[in-house]
Amino acid sequence: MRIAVQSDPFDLGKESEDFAAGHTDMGAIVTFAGVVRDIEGDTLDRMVIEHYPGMTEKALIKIASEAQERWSLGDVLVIHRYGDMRPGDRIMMVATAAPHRKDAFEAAEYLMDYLKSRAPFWKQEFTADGVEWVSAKSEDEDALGRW
Amino acid sequence: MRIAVQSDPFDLGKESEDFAAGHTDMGAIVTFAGVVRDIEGDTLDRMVIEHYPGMTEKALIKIASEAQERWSLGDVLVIHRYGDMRPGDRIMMVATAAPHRKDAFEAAEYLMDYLKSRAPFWKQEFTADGVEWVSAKSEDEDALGRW
Amino acid sequence: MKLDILYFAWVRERIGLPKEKLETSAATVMDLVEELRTREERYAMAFSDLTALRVAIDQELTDFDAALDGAREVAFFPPMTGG
Amino acid sequence: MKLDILYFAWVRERIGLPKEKLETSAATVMDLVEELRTREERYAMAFSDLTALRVAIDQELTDFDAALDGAREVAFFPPMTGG
Repeated sequence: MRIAVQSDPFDLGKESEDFAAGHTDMGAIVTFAGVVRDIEGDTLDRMVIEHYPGMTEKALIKIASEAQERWSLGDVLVIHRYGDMRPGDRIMMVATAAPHRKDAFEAAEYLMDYLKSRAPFWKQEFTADGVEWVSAKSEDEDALGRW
Repeated sequence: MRIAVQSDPFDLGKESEDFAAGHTDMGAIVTFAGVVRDIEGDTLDRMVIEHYPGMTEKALIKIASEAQERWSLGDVLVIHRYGDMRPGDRIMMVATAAPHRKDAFEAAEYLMDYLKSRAPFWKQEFTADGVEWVSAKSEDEDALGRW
Repeated sequence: MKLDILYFAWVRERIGLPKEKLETSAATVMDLVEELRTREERYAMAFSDLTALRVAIDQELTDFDAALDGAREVAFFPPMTGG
Repeated sequence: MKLDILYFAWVRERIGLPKEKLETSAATVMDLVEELRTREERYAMAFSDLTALRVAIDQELTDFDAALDGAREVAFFPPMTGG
């Protein structure tokens, strides 16, 4: 398991390649990357992600450990950034390696569902109209009901 | 949509990076890679994948088009190899880009479920014990019932 | 009607060739299978259990009771194992 | 009992500081919230709707009725928006 909480950008291609290369005994590799959407005509100028140093790492390790208990996994990777981000930047990624695709997919979805509403990150959007904290979505809370 | 059927290896890191970089208006990027498992002590020497030239491309385009009709997707990538493969080699990958994670995940799972049993590929394993065609698994056929 | 008949994977191995041309008046895939079965033992063997086989007409998956009207290419193969 | 109290996101902004030390005899998180509410208007504002708040004791998510026994750090923040 590797958990990284960092302000620096990460290299999605290299992280995906290295993760897969490190687990050639696993038949299935799934990755998810979350991006600050760069939408033409959108007023979003930048996004700032605040986090809770200390708790963030613990929460991510707990979520990843629970995924490893629930599914047959070779490994889990979570990278999540904080700080200043621009449209088009990658915010975070997860990767899972498993003998079979069902485990790799479900574990990645589980990680994402829990990351969304159980890891202490808060997004703030700076738009042409002002500054706003992103509200938690009820569908993200509801998504946990699946597990 | 990009569909590639090829005997050459593909670069998972570069394909993942390029796919994500080409869709910065999408918040969610999911990739799946299928690997010839390299298991210590395993007798697998190599794998040969046979396919049906002409039909393969059509089947993959059909599967990808159906995914694009069912989910809100920005794009779909499918790369599938045929020919000779060794343990640890990547057989195939899919990638999906969507505004939201649920669509990206479900579409990638759908692509994989259909690729498994509706695209004309046949795997043959060469082991220390001989040569054998891989049997279709009933759970792969059952997986289609989800959609 | 002149058809290209294609075989893949172990069907190809049992029959011993990947492709052949056939002049036939078979109305359906099933009629074509019956005709092939009577040719030689290796065909009878390959087509002994149709539940273990899949068929495509002109590169589209179909059923054994499908009509061959206008078909140019018929392919027989085991269940697919892609991904 | 001496506690570190941490605030994040708009809770931090409303209260106007990220962290403070507090000497308290509050038995539960709820007691602590009541105590904070009485301090100043900005605290009363920040804690006006507890359904919009989450709490962690020693960096573990918990509930407002959790006991503070042995706690060193209590954090208040809005629902999380990671991923």
